[in-house]
Amino acid sequence: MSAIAYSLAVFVLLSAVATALFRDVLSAIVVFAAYSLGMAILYTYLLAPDVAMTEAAIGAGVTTILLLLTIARTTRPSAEEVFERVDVPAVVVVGAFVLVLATLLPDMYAVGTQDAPIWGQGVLSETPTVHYVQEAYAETHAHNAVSAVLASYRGFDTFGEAVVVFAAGIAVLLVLKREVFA
Amino acid sequence: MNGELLADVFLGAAALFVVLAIVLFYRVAAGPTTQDRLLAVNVLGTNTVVILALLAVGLDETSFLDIALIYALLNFLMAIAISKFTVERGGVL
Amino acid sequence: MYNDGRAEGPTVATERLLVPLSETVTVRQTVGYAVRSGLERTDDLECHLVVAMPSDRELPEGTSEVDEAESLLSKAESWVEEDAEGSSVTVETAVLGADEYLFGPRDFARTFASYAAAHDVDRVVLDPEYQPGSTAGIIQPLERELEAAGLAYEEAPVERPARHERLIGDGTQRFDRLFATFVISYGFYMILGDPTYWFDWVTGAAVAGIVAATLANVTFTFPLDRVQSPLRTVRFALYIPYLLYEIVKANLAISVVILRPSMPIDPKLTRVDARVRSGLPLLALANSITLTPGTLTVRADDQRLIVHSLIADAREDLFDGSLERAVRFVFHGRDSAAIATPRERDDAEIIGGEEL
Amino acid sequence: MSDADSYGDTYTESQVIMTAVKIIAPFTMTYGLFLTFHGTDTPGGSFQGGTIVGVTVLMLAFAFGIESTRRWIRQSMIVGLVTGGVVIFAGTGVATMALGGGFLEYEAFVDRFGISHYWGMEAVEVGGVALIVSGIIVTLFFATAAGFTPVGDDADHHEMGVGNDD
Amino acid sequence: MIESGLEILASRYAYALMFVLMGIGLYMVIANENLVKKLIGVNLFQTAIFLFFIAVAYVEGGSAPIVPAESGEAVASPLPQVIVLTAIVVGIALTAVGLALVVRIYAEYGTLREDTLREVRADE
Amino acid sequence: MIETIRFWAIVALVAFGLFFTFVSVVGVIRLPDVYARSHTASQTDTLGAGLTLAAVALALGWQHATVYTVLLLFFVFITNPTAAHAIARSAAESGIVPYENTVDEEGESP
Repeated sequence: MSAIAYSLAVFVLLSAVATALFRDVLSAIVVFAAYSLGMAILYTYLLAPDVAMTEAAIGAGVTTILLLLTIARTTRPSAEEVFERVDVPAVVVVGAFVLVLATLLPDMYAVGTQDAPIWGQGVLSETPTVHYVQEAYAETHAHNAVSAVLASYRGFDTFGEAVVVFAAGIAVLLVLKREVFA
Repeated sequence: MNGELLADVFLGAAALFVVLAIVLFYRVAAGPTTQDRLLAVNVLGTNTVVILALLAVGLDETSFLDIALIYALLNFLMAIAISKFTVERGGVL
Repeated sequence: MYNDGRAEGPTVATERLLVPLSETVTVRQTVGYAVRSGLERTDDLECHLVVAMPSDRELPEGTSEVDEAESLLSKAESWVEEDAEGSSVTVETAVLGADEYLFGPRDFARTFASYAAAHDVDRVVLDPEYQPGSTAGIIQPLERELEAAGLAYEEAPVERPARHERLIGDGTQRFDRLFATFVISYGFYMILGDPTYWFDWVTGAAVAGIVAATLANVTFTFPLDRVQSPLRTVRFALYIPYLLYEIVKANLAISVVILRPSMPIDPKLTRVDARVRSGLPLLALANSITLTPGTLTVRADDQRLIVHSLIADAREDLFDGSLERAVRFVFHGRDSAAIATPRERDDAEIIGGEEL
Repeated sequence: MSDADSYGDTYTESQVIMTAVKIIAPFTMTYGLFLTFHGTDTPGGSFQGGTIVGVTVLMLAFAFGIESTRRWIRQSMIVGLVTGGVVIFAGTGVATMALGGGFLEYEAFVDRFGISHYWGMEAVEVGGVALIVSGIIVTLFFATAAGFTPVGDDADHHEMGVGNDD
Repeated sequence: MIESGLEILASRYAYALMFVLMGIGLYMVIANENLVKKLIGVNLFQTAIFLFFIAVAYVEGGSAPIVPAESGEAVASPLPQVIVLTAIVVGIALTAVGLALVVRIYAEYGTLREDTLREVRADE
Repeated sequence: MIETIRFWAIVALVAFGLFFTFVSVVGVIRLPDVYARSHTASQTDTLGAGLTLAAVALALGWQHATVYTVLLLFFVFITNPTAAHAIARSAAESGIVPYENTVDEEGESP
C-alpha cells in the first residue's frame, strides 16, 4: 500500500517548492510548518515513530516559533508580489546537482528491501543493526530499541549531543548578550 | 477474517486524507492573507492527526497514536503562536 | 484623630469618599486606609461604601449575590467604626448595578461615575485586588476607564500577600488548588499508563507532584468550590450529548449549503451580550458557538461576543440563545437556565464589518 | 520592564485562548513527563518528553505574555535545570568509571549494586537528556524573545515590520 | 526504458524525493536573498537527509523497532533512527544559533537582504 | 455476525468522516473570506476528525490504546475551536473586513 507514500511525497514536494518561492517570510514559515507535518507522516509511515515524534515536536513546534520570534525581532519584507522570481542560474546549478545525484538512483537498494547491507547479508552477517534488533532487550531490558541504542550503546554519542545543545544555548545567550542582559 | 480488509480500508482512507490535504494546499499557496494560509495549515494539522490515527490501526502500531496526540497539542500551539504574530509583532513582545 | 500639625489644618468642608468593595484579601486594609487618609484631610468624613453587583437582581444567581453584598457591607460598616476611633464618620452603603447586567470594566466605571456624580463624591479609593464577581484581573482596565470617565481615584497602599500577576492567581485556597491539580494530573497519568504496574504509581505521583507545584496557580485562577465544582463537572457531562446533537444537526445544514453549486451563504457579523461570567463559562460558550457550524466567535471581550454567522438559520439559533442557556445550566444549575433569549433582552444585533 | 505592575502592552490576549491554555497546560505537562518516563518501553523518550514540557511553557508564554511568564519561571530555575541535566548525565558516566567500568558502562552498576542496567538508562534519559532539552528550549525561546520593547511609537501597528524596506 | 525508469523511481521514491528536496534546500540557500529564508533552506536540506536515513532503516511490512519482536517479524533498524534523533536536536540548536546571528546582523546593519548587506559591508 | 456489523459500522464511520472532511476542504477552497472559511475549517473538520477517530476506536476495540483515541477526541474538541477563534481574532485585529453578500438573491458568490 504505497499510495500513501506517493501522495505524501507529492504533498511534501509541493510544500517545499512553495516554501522556496514565497516572498513573504511569514507565509514561508507557515508553509514550512505544513512541510514538517507531511514529513512527520512520512517518517511515521516509514516506521520511525520516535523520529516522527521528534520532528513533530521540534520541527513543527519549536523551529516555527524560533523563526517567528526572529522575524518579529527583525523585519518582514513588505510583499507586493506573492512569489519570488525564479533565479535561473541557481536553478541550473541546482538542477545539475540533482541530476548528478539522480544517476545514483538505479544503484541504490529499493526502499524497504532487506537485501541492503545494513541487514547483514553476505560478508557482513553481524551488523550493528542485526545485533541491536536481536540482543537489545536481553542486554538492556528496554523494549524500545531506539532508546536502548540512544542511552546505552551510543550513550557517549548522546552525551556529546547533549553538550552540543547546552553549548548552543550558551552561544545564543552570548550572541544576543546585549539584548538579553540589557 | 475482516482484519486484512479493515487494514486496507484504513490505509485507503489515510491515502484519501492525504489527497484532500494536497487539494487543501491550493488555499495555502493562494492565500490571499496570512490568516488564510494559517487556517489551511490548521486544517492540515487536524488532517494529520487523523491520518496518524488511521495509520496506527492500518499498520497495527498502536504507538503511533502517541504521535497523533503530540500533533494535536502542537497544532494548537502553532495556531495561537502564528495568529498572534500576524498582529503587531505578536503583541506579547 | 485630630491633626494639628498640618500647616493648612483640617478643613471644615465635608470630604466624600467612594470605596468599591469586593471579597478580596485586601478589602479590610483598603477600608482602613480610606478612613485614615480621609480623616487626615478633614474631620467630617463621609464614607460611601458600595458593592457593584455584576449580575441582574432578577437573575437566579443575583439573589445570592445581593445577600453576599449586604453581608460584606455590614462587615465593612463595622470596620469603618473601628478605624474611626470615635471621630465622626458618616457611612453610606449602597448596592450598585442591581437592576442591570454589568459587562466588564467600562460598565463598572460608568456605574461608579454616575454614583459619584449623584452623591458629589470627591475621590475614589480602589482596592488593588478589586474583583467584582468572578471577573479576574479587572484592575488595570478599570483604572483606564475611570480615567476616561474623569474620576479621581487612588489605589490603597495595601500589603499584598502575593504580587498580582496576570499569569498566576492569588494565594488563596492553596490546598484545594494543589489537590485538584494533583488529582487531575495523576488521573491522566494513570489513564495513559498501566495501573497494574508499580512503576507507574511511583512515577505518576512524582509527575503529579511536579505538575501540581508548577501549574496549580496557573490552572485554577477562578475560585474553587468544594460543592459546586464537582456538581458542575456532572452537569457538564450532561451537556456534552446535547452539544454533539447540535453539532451534527448544524453540520448537515452547512454541508448542504456548501455543496450546492450556487452556495447560498449570507455572512453577517453579529453582536451578542452573553450573560455568562468570563473565564471557564465564557470559554465553554465561545467554543460551543464556534463548534456549532454557521457561527464563529471572532471576539470575546468579557461578555461581549462578536459572532460571525454564515447562514440565517444559524443566526436565528444563536439569537434564541439555547447554547447560552445550556452553559448557564452547567455553571449555575437548572434555575439559572431559564432566562430570556438574547433577542428578547435586546442583547443581540447585526453589526457591520467596520465595528470589529 | 522590570516594574512589576507595568506590562506596557494594551493588547491583552483573548479570554478564550487564556482559559483554553489554562485547561490544556496540566495535561500537556503530564503527558511530556509521561513520555520521558516511558521512553525505554514505548516510542518517545526524553527528547520528545523534554520538548513537550518546554512547549508547555511556550504555550503559557503565548497566551499570557512573555514578560509575565519570564517572571513566573525564574531565570535561575532554567539555568539550574540545564546545568543539573549536564551534571547528572556526566555524573552517571563518571560514577560508572569510578566503579571500574567505562564511561556510561552501566554494567558497573549491575556488578556493584545489583540494580538492573535499565535504571542507568532511566537516569540518563530522565535526569540527563530531558532536563537539558526542556531547559534549553525554554532558554532559546526567552533569549530570542528578549530585548523587546512594545512597538508603541510605531505608526503602523497592523503591519509588522514594514518600516524597513527590504 | 521508460518503464524501467518509472519502476526504479517507484521503488526508490524516498531517495528520489530526498534528492529533489536537497535541491530545493540548496536553491533556497543560493537564490533567496533573505537570511531567514536561507536558514529555512538549511532546515529543508537537513530534513531531506533525515529522510534518507529513515528510508534506509525501513523494512517493507515490518514494524517499529520495539523489541523483542514476535518471531519472524522484521523490525526497522534502530541505528539510523537514533542518528536522526540526535541530528534533529542538534539541528534545532544549529537553527537557534543561526537565528541569533541573524538578529545580531539585523541589529548591526538594519537589513536581512544579502545583496544590501554586501553593499553595506563594502561601504565600510 | 457481530463482526460483520462492526466492520460495516467502521466503514460507515470512516466514510462519513471522509465526507465531512471533504466538505470542509471544499468550504476552505470555495468560501469568500477568512471568516467564512474558518467556519468549515474548525467545525466541519472537527466533526470529520471526530467520526474517523470514532472508527479507529471501534476498530481497536477494548484495549488500552483506545483510551488514546478518546483523549485525541477530547483535545481536538477543545483546541480546534480555540484555534479557529484565535485565527479569526487575529484577522479582526489586522483589520480584515468581512465579506458581505450585497445582493440578497442566491447564487452571488465571487
